[in-house]
Amino acid sequence: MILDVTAIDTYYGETQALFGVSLSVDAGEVVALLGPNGAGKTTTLRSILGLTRPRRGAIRFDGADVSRKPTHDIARMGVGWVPDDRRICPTLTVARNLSIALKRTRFRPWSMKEVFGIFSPLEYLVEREAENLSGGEMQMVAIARALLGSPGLVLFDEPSQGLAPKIVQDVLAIIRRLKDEGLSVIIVEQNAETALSVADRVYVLDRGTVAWSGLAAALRDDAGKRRDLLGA
Amino acid sequence: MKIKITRRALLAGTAATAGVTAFAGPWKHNRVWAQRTDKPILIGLTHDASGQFANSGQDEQRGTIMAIEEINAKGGVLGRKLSYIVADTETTPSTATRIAERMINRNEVAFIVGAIQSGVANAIGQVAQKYGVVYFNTNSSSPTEAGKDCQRVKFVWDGTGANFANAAAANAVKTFGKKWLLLTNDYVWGHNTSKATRTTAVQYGADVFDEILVPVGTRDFSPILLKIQQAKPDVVAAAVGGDDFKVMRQQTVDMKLDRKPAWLNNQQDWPDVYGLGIDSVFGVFGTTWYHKLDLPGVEDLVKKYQARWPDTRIDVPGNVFYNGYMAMHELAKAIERAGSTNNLKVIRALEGHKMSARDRLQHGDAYIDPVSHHVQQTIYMAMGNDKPVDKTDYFKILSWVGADDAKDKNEATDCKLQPLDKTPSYEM
Amino acid sequence: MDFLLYLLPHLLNGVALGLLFALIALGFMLIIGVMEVINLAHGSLFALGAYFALSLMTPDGGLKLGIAQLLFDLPIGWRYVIVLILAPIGVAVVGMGLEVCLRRTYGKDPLYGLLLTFGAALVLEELIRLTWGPTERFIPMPPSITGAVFIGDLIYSKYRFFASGFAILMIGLLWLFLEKTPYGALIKAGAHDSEMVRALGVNLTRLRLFVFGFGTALAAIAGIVMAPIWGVRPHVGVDAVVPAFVIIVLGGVGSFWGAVIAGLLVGMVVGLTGAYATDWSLIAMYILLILVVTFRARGLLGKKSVLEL
Amino acid sequence: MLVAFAIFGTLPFWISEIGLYPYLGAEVLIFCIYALGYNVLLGYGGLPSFGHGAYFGIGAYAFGLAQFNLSSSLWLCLVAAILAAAFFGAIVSLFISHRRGIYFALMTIAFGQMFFFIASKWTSVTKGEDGLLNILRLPADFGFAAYPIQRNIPFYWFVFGCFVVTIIVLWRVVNSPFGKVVQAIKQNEARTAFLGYNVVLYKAAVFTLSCAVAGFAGALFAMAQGGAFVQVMNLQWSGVVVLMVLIGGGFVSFWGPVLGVVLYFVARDLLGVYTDTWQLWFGLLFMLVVMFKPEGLAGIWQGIVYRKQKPRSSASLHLLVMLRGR
Amino acid sequence: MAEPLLILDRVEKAYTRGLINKQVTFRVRADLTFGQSAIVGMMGPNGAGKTTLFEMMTGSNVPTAGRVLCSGKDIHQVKYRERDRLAIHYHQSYQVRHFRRRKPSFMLESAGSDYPLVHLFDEPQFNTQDGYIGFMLDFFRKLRSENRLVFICLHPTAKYHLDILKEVCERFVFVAGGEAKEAPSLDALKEDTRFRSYLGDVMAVA
Amino acid sequence: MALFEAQGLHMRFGDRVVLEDISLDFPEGRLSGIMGPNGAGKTTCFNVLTGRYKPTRGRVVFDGEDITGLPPRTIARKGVSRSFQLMNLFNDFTAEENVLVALPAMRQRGFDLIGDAMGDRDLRERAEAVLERVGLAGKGPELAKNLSYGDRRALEIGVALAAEPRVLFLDEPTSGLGTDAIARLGHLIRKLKGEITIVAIEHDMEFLFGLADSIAVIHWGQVIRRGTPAELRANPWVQNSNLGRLK
Repeated sequence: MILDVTAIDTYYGETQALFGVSLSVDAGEVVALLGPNGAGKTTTLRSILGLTRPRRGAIRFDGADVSRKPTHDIARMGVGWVPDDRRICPTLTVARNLSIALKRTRFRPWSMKEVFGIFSPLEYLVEREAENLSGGEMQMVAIARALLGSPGLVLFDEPSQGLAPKIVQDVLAIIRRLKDEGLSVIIVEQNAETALSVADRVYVLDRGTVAWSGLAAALRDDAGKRRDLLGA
Repeated sequence: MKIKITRRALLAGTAATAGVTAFAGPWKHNRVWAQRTDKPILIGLTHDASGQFANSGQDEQRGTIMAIEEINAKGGVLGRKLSYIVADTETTPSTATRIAERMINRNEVAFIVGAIQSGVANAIGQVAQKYGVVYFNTNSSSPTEAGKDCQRVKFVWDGTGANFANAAAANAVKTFGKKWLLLTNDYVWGHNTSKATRTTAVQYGADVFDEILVPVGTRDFSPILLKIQQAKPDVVAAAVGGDDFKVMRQQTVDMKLDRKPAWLNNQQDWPDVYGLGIDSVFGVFGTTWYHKLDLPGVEDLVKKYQARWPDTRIDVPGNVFYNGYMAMHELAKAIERAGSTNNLKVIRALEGHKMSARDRLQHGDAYIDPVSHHVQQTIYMAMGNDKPVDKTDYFKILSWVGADDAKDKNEATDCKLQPLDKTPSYEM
Repeated sequence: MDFLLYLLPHLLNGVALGLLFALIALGFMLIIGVMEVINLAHGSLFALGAYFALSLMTPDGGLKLGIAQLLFDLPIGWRYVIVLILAPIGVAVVGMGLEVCLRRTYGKDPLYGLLLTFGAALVLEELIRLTWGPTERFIPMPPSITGAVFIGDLIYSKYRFFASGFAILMIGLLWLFLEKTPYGALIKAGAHDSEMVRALGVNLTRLRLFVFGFGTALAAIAGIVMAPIWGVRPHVGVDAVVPAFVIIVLGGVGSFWGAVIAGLLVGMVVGLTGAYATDWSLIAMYILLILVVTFRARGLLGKKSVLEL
Repeated sequence: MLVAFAIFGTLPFWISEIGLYPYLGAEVLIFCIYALGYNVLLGYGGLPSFGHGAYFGIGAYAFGLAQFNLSSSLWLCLVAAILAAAFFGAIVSLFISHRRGIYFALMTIAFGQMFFFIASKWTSVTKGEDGLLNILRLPADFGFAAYPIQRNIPFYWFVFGCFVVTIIVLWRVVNSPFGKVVQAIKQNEARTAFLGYNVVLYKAAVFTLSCAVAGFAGALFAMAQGGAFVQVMNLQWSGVVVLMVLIGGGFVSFWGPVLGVVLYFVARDLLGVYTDTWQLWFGLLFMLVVMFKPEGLAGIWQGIVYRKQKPRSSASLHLLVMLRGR
Repeated sequence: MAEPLLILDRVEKAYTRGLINKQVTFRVRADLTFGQSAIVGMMGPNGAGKTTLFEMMTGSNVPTAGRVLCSGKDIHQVKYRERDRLAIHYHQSYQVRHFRRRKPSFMLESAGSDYPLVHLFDEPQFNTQDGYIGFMLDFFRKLRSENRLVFICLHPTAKYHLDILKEVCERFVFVAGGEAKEAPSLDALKEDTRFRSYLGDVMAVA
Repeated sequence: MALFEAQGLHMRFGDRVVLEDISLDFPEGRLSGIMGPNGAGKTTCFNVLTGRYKPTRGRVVFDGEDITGLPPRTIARKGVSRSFQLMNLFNDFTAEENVLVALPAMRQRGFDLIGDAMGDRDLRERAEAVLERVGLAGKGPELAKNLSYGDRRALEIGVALAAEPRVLFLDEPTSGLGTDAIARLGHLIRKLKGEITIVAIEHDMEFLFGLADSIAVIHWGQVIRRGTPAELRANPWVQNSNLGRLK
């Protein structure tokens, strides 16, 4: 297992957001986190990154206990993050936004060129200030930025949000490619269909707890169960 | 023999013993000593060691200490040695009050010497008056010191702003012109000094067309200097003190305004100017003493100073040192004249006392005015030296004015000394 | 017309002062931006810069090391250039030390940062007093930048032209640094969103340390350049930190050009009160502060920030 | 509490024995009054004022001026000093009461500096640098008898009386409904407003109150010193009271400021013997306190006491909390 | 008032780079008229200019050429603060862009409307798991029934997105290749090869 | 007529429209719910209703009286009380003091500088009664910050209740609570329902649909749907979602 999350309780201030969430991701595995608005999906990702440190429970990444490590160390160990609100620095150009993300880890490195190969529009946008990008373009920058950090595990928070269907397919293709190269992915989605088309396993969260977990195929194949857990 | 009981040594003992048993306090011993004639006479030195006037405070302290050491070397006073304690007044009157209270009540000093800033001098003077302790204000030159804030126990040794104004103004109207501008530091000394200057200057026909008030602590004088440059006065009579004056001078020289108009700077304290280079002295100003006065004994004093204080940044004694030094010597002499350390006797020995020019190392005789307790003395007019004989020769002495000509006439009306019989008496 | 001619040097004066104020304020702002700390010790570090420069410029400054003698033997112009580099570095080290102390206050009420830096300001001032003495000092300047120039009938200080030019240069360099270098990108990104920057693997602790050092180095540079204008004394710091705050509030936190414009504005106000209401000139800054905070707490160009409590 | 009264109540009998002097005791008590009043603002109200020296100074000047121009009754002059400080405090509070945290702090600095500059400038009234001199320690006239308090020991007793009165008044105030509301505002201003309290008015009131106490202390200080000097109004002196209150532990204890003041003065007088740098050490101590123990000396003491009492039931804990007032 | 609700009168926006040798780096054109209330689905690849079009409709982004008339009023001549009384743009907060304002507000005319006539929903989130989709669709219909013009900009990345579009939208606009073109129905759009390539694999599901 | 009413509320922060034409009414004695996704403007709406923000346009009417733009304290004194989403207790006070400060009788004595705040037996009894009402009997002497999370939530409501309101606004009362605690809270609110008028913002639909008499859905700063829980559930999309599966 590249990532092991064991029974974490996470709080915002004194408000508890996660109640004993456990999940695991294997190398070369894509795991989807699904659930309604406010179920704790984003909080789970923030806990893994150490941005909102769980008060109880343990998180192991790549063989090491990271639950007490500072965020930048976790990132440097190879956890990449594509936040749901993109969080591109608006006053910097695309190129500068990407350049601050460039780093090496023990995992496969990505070059600017490679990334531009995937998101061809970016190449023409490099000199543009990020605040002048469209939503979809920003999302591309956010994903590119995560890749440039040479991650071994990428946390995608709503990657399809705001992207054209074709680009969503591209993103899914990247996820598959990461998987083929032995890297791992956690994908958080409101759009269950998109997530299920690429995930190996699924955790459904509800009100801060894991309501269901199992193989993605099981959900794909069982419409009734899908409806039960995820709505139409 | 040099007895040097500093505050440090004295209190170190105090603190150490206090922890062990019920310590009787140093003053209890003093009482015992009081009956014995070999008990040292304790002088409290209240010189500023920090704050705006620390530099000058330390300089006058050197003067006082050197005098004490000289007196002790000659066998002391009335056969008793002098010893002293020092405390930092922080150039803050409220601290000075506390220190005066402590020196008098706890250390039981016989006399207190030292002050630069008028607030500190007043604060100490008040406490001293309360207990009747003779206090020498060595270097505070606010005209109020010997005017409305005079005290029976307090003696003022420096020339005041009014003295310097009297000495300079008449001459300046004749030499430089009638269009005058006053530059006044916005506090008591500045106000009073400017007032005196204005009175004298107008008396001699000057037209004072403007007065600029400069807040204490002003850093940037350029707006003022630009204004002066635009107004083109003949004379700028500046009553700006301490650090403010230093900044102003620096900036005036930098803007090349130091030659024209003519600057009449009330007083120039040696520690404020020394080390800045001869070029930085500008304008005409007053002083009570200069180390290159062509008088017997002056050179001697310079040598003694250099031997005693080889490490200080100020290589030669100046007026501030001089005031401290002279005052201490006069205190010793007064005790001798009184034949006792009894304060009232010492005061009487001081009041009206005449000091010869020779003793004072000045050109004219001086006396302690019995009305205001102010030492009326020779005032020198000086300016920057264009032909210095060595690197300490900053001033060119232009002329001097005798004690009676420089005297501030207002002192007699402003000063109301407390009656002697209302002043507590003591003897140490 | 005459009036305008009289006004001109005062305006020039205001501009020179304003540019230097802006320089002080920009360092102050960098620190607020990245650390959300109001650094009340900024002024003391400003003073420290001047004192370091004093020690390096002249043996009077109290530096007794043999190596320093090498420096004192250099021609004064070169010495000045070296001092402009070395002294800010020295102050930056002190600033970084302060940042290490400040770490314990991050995430708490910003008041703690304020109190701590207030204490630090007192301590630094006291240290300066002990090391260099309480009195006014002067830093010798290369003769080429001292003296006066004549503009027609009017005299103006050459040094002020130098100071303005230098301030413009520094502001320009700072802008280039922030806009064109990777460190600048990190600082801007860190100020905008520290969380994301951490998630990219940037050691925020180190970034903060660097920014604090950098901000205080700017204060030190301003202190050195300001020294011949304001003089050097231990408590000169208060006079630097108040305009910095006024400027930040006026210009808005995080607005580079806002700070520059506000700096010029404040410089102008101070220059003109200095000329036309001299006895009130020192209070002017405080009145300005009261007015600004009373009527425009959000600043002219500012965004919401830690300042709005 | 009893300890404090015991120590201060017997001070003149032993202070000389430990190498100090009664005058110092009086200054300590005066600053205790000042600091206790200040702590109602900072510790209870959570409002940091860095310009409180101004009101201390105003009190001192007002006492002197009242003595010279109004009346020779000690009580009237004291009342005048308190009213003057409260009046200016109230005016300032109009400007700053709707501010919090950093803006509040900076506004107090600005106003404090303004008062300081005005006091140094307005020499016809304040006598500027020379100081307002010859302020008398007027006899304390109780109607049936008048006691002279010119000498230091009687004066100490008088100040001690003032100290006791101040303690009683402030103790009542912090435990009164008003005190509770002020503490509530410190903890949660928005919530207090939503409970129907006029937060701005309460903040203004507590600011004014603490200014009045500062003015009272200032008046006593003027008596002690025999004069009013402008320096007590400057930023550094205003900062010193913040230092004393915080080091003493004003945030957690009513008595904290007293500890801070005693530490400050005694350290100043005793350590000042060994080192000129004692202000530096005090500043460093302050920084350490802010960093590691914002609760100050009182906090450390409470920490020790509470650790011992852990097994006790919550009810008796509550009793203890009530006894300590917090 | 019989004025059409919204007219994009040969509106064009072009961004250029270079001072002397100007190169167009981005261009979007539209010439469309919406006479009465409707729910319009809007689609198009990323960066094609949908958001720019929305910005021009709400008046924040000034077109290089052409006019936007909202109920007969040129929206760029309306006071800044009142423009959202004509057209309102609902977006994710990170999409806000700021544009320079050339004229002071008092020189402009007032909107003359109280509630926005044109509602532009930029990528609203539709999560099947909570029930908000239903409320949102109801809301669109309510707006339409109150004579408003509703735009929904949506990337159909899943089948249910297409279901939503089919269910509520009457008209469709596809922005691609620098141009906004209208189609009467989804099926008609599907004739367009560019639309098919935009949809990618979702086509298969649809 | 409804006890509390909002008519055409508009709110802008700078150029941003935060609330758009919000009209709501809360009938006396009922529990009205407000729901909506994150960032939809629910809390802003609450803040306008309770006086923290002044609306750019529109009116807030309480018991026939226009209270628009009045400061929170004035509105609170008229009998409008609220709890907060992020816990807003007086942490260094005991539970009892928390409630005590909220009592209107205490408010009237607010400028009493000499009385003993804790000395009034009548007030303390009243405070104890409030604590008992929210299930915190006996926990009065406990410092608020030492209470368990659930107890703190209850105390939060207790403080709001102590003000003896006619309308009680609850901002996400269940946030951060586990299932058991939510059940207990539901029990408490059900007890209060009918006694006073309650308006609750809630994220937890199950909780809200089980309690509310009517619900308004807020999104994009507007009321996009209103109705009884049953009406809201009628929509097929809703039926297919989690909501549809609730009992």
